[in-house]
Amino acid sequence: MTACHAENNIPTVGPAQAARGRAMHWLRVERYWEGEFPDVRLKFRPVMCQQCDAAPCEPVCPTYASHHTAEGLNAQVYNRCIGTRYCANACPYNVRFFDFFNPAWPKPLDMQLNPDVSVREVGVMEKCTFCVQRISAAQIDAKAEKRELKDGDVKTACAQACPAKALVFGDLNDPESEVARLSRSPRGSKLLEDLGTLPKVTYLARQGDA
Amino acid sequence: MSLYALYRDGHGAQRAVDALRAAGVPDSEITVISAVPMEHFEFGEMNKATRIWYVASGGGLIGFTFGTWLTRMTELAWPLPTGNMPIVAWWPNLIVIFELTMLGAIFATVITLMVAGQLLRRRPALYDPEVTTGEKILVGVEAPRDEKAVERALGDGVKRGGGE
Amino acid sequence: MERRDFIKLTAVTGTTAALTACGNPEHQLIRFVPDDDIVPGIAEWKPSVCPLCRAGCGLTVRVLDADFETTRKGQAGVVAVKAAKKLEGQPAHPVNHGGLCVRGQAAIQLTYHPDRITTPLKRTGPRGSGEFAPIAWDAAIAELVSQLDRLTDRASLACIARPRRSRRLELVAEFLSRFGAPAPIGFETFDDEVLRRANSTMFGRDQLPTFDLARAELVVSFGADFLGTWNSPVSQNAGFGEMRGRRSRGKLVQIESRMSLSGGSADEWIPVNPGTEGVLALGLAHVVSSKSAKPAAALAEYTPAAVEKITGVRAARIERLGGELAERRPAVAMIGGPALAHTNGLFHALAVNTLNVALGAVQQPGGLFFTPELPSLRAGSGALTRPSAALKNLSAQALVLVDDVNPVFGSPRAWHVAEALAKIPFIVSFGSFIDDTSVNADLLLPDHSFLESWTDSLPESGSLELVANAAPPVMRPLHDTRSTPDVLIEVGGKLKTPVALPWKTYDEMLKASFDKLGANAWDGVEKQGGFWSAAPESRITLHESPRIPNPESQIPNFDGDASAYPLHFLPYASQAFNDGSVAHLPWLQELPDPLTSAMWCSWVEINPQTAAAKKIAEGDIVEISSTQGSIRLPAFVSPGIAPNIVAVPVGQGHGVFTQFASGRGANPIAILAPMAEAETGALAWAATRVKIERVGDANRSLILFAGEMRENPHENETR
Amino acid sequence: MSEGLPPTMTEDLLRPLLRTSWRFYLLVAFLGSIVAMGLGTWAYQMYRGFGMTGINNPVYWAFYITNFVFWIGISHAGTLISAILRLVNAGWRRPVTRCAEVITAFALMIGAMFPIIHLGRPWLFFWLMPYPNQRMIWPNFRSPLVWDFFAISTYLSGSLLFLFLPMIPDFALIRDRSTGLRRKIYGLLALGWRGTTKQWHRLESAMQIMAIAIIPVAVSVHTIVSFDFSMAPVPMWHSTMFGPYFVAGAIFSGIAGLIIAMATLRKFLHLEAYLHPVHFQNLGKLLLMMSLLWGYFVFAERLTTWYGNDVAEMNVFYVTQRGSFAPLYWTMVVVNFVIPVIVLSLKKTRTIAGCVIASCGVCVGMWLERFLIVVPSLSHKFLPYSWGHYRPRPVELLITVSTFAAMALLYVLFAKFVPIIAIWELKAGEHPSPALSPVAAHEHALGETHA
Repeated sequence: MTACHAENNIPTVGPAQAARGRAMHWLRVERYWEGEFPDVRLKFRPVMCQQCDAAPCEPVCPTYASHHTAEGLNAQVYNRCIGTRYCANACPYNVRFFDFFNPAWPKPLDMQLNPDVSVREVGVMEKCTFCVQRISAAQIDAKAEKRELKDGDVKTACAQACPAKALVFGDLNDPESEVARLSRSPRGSKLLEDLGTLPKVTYLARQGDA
Repeated sequence: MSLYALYRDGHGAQRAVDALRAAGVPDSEITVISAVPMEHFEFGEMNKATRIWYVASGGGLIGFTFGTWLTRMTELAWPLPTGNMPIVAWWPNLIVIFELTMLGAIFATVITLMVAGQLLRRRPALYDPEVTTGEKILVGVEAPRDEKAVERALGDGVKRGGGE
Repeated sequence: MERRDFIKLTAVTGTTAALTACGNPEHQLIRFVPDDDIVPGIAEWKPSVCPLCRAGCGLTVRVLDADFETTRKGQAGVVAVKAAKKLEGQPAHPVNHGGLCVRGQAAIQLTYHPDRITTPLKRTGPRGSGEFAPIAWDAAIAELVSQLDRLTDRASLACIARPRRSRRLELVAEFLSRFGAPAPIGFETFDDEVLRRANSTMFGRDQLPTFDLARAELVVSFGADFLGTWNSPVSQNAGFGEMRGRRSRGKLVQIESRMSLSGGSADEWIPVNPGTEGVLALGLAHVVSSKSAKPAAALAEYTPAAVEKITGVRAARIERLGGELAERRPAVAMIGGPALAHTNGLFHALAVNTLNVALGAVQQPGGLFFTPELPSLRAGSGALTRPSAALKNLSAQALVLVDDVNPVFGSPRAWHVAEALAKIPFIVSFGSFIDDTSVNADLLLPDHSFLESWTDSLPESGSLELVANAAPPVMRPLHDTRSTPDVLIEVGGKLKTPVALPWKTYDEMLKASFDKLGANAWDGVEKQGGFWSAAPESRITLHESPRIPNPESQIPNFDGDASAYPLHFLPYASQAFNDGSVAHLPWLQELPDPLTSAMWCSWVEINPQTAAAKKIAEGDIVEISSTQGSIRLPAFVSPGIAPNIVAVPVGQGHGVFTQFASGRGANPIAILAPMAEAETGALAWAATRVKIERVGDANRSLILFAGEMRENPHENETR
Repeated sequence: MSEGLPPTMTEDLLRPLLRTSWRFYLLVAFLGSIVAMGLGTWAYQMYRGFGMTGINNPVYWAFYITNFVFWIGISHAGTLISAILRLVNAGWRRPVTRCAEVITAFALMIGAMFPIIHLGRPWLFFWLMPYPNQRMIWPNFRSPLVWDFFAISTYLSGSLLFLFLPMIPDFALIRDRSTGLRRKIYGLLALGWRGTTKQWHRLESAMQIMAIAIIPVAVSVHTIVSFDFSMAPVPMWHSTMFGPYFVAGAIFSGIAGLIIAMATLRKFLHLEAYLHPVHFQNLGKLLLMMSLLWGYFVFAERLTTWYGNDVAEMNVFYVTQRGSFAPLYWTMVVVNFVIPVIVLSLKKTRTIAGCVIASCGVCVGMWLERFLIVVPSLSHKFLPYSWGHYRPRPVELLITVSTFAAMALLYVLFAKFVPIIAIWELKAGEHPSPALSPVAAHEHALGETHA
């Protein structure tokens, strides 16, 4: 999660705003308690933008700020956004976040900002981009080396940092890629699948649970 | 210049109108002005025929066409896919088209009212404030061909008014 | 305005800078961004080493050009610098294999922290007032030199430092010894000294163990939060990930009385009476050996029935788990955290080692190993002075050097460290921040951040390969700071009776010692931030295992009698702040705790039953009192904790620690009783009893990110 | 009419225009200051950032959208009702229509403000419009917010014209009776109206067409407002009955608003002679009907949810029915259903006072209804981890209050410059000599006989 903040210039909102429910975490690890002491168990579930194919957030945006790219990502065009916040309501996963104030980084913390990612101004919506800046960087390298982008060239900040390697990122259109393979796994399931949003993120159940 | 007389009620006005007709003045030249609509008298029914309904429908048609063009053109001009919907999405477009159709009809109606009702017209027209202040009914003829006849028809209290 | 906006749009798929540069017609920009026009910044990747904990993960740092607004010699200006932008795990590193934990990710904020000390400071106000005035380096060093020269008894110089196995600490130790002062006091709240002792007793290795989780079938962890904060979390996570990803999925059994992050990921979670982990371990060993060819007579007394009486774990369950251990191989047991922090901690450690021996897990695939030691780099942590004793009679010292540690925060109030410091004539701090300890300093000589200076460490565990970390600076120092080792060398040279260290600079020292490792070792340092190679086979010699005491004799002592203080008190290393040394990093403050989802605060975890009895609801303010004092915290009612325990995360409750951490939450360590582990004298931080009282209504001081604790909160509602 | 019109009618109705008391200035100053305060608050909110509101993640819509729906709902009082009454040619409509249509015009203007107030970047609101621009950027016609834009602008322009046309003859009347500047201004407004038979006929037919056109538009407007919610996959929003449900609710609150407005006018402009108890009784009956209809919709909605027992929807159901929103919910039920049904169905209580009391209740209740549609669903979406809470902050309260003041202010000013009752329509209502009046022109004596 911190990796995500570092990569995507996500501001910290501070205790007062956090208490108002305005903390921004493009990636959150949901935890749910199951059962009571002593037979209690925890369920963890990372939730970020699911990059739905039939994304409810997209059509409701009056200015096309939220739309689908040729690569199948949910692009969020910050400067087209006028802040109706409709997309956030339409999103069943609650993974869209609103800039309630202009973000501030007390100097010299701002020196850490990633120049590949624009800083969002007050009044716009933001969300997980699948580290699109990394994708395009990799594509450019690939082009420079006159080769196709291959599986594993791109890693999102979260996938790269995760010590347990619990997150895998790749191109679903390439049937050979690891993600494609895993998403076909019988253990795989989608979040809120029955809403028909066609999410692109697949969750693998614990071995044995499935 | 025009000739007219003021009457206290519809009956007087009706008689004057009949007299004018008798004097050979065609309905189209007779002007009746009242502070309220006079459906209850025969003269109130003069030149009722109107094409305003057709104009309104025409306006609606224009609105419909414009709406269809606007939605389709813009969607094709900036074809961004959203939520797995087609670029030209008819279901939602119909809503916009409907609204524009209605708007067209409404504007057309108002415009015809302005034109056909001879509102906003520049030339000074036959009129007398007593119509409203004194609640009188004005019956008159603009630029009468046979003044004598008209004067006779309107009876006593004939006035000479503005107009051409 | 529009133009700027439209360009900013493209940042969603590329860089602002690049686009302004390659000036496309705007209508292209706004409508569709041609991929070719997206040119991300050109990044350099430089190696470094994560400084935050003992694990010593390798880093690669993304470096880009940036502007730095600064005032040099009184005039403000903007300097173009190479700036570190992001820390990533070093993929080739044998400890973290490219992974990096949240704290490691946030470490970059140490460098850019707005409240860093930017220049040497001299105390102007009274002690602890936090009033300091800038002072030039030369003057500062002269001051320190004169203070050292003035020392009549050279042994009255003390240095408190982190017990890190590093050349840096070695240099400090060398300076002290040549000066004639005692070895540095190695202070760390959660050091696992007890476990090292146990390991040297049974395996001849004064080290924390390394586990081959990737190949383990069954793992039993006694209180060790090995996925969160204990030992070498990143490497353990990597191993655990593999263990779980396998077709034949390995099983994790977590034995602890408050569910930790590891407990949350466990397949089976077994609460146990605090301080009886060792008994349970031996109980399991008993079951295992009883199933073997020749049952160990020594374990005869540890029958499941007997063990149940003490541990509170049902005999049947012990039987079953023992059975599983006997069958599912490879199986391994680990112990850490609270299990070791009892007055009889060493017994527990030895017990678990005994279990490992019984399981045949020692130095077997899927078992317990030790990272190969490098004698040539071995900074004797043995040479360190134990904190418990040393800090208690600190007041005897005449001059104290504090090297980036915070004992005032990290030690029980009962140790009276603060009072001791107050008595000390002269205190020098090398840390980069003004914290509870350094606020008392007379002289602050800020060190570079780890990205600005040479850095090294020697991972004591987490790798099956031989590994030594060292890396050159990643970027030029932002502020008027100096590398502490170099400062010491300089000071040594300037003394009346010079303390001549064998090296002119810190990096020279590093080079010297790495060259001993082999010709290519030094390129490794410059290229990948360290040297590692397949281990020269380092056998573990099984020593005579100690006599097994009888179960009843192994009841730990607790401070505070059970009638007045009915609850056990468990301070635990928090996911975000570990021991609290990184509580000043805003990213970590706003990181939702994995179990409670709390941010920017601390809290006390209470079992629903206990809470109900005391009429405590979530968020209510609760006073926790021990014999040593009391703290007030909002309550978090959690099903993951035993009714006879309350737990508080360590990390918050700093008096002085930058704008982000000062006066936030409460510090559980403060109210700990000065209990010590009998054999090692290590602080027994889980041996305090407390009582709780509801003292106030919820007041928004508990800031949660999560809205609900359960996935279907209304499942039991009647329609 | 039951009682014939007093001879002094024209004078009575023109008095407010021609004579101005100090009370008027005081009132305007008072209301004006509240409105100014509201605008100031909005400016402050824009300057400091949207975070000044209580909006948070996940409750991204709250007070402002509630007000939006509420005012658009109120706007259904006028045009729609008067259009229907014109079409059925109900005689008792004559004194009512104009004060009704005015409500529509102003309520729409106020309502339309809110989507802009609630924007994160209000200065870019024009991006909602399809305006030709050199980059060929257009709004997304798939977005209900764009539908809103078209629906509201159509309805607003329609209503304004619908309000203006029948005012022309009255302007002419004032023109003829006044002098100096006033004469000039009203002269312009009268558009050279004379009152020839031709003009009267054209005006009549134009009003007919307008009435026919405006009804579907009005219905579409609130349906589209409901689409803002029902298009989103949010528990309790994603429902096919939202369209009719909202339209019914809108008319419901609209009538309530109208009754309150009329009662106030009657009191302060001394129009007792023109707004008779019978008018209130008739509107009261309409209100009663809508109240029952509303109750029916709410029951249908709740029952379907309860019976379907969908987890996500039930979470919202519980929190509104039993949870933190329960007090608001049950208040709503009482003031929207229990009270109106009792007060309005008993002839004894269906007095002017009774109608006004019921109406005030309904206005409060319908505001709550919208709030309870918006907030509980958003704060309890599918993933419980992401649930949230909402508390309004001062800016929201101040802006909300100021819009009510704005409504009052606009209304006062309008009544100051335009006869609030259509004089000529009233006159045309009384028949000079029934003997002569052709059967066809016989008005439905709604009210007269029943009263």
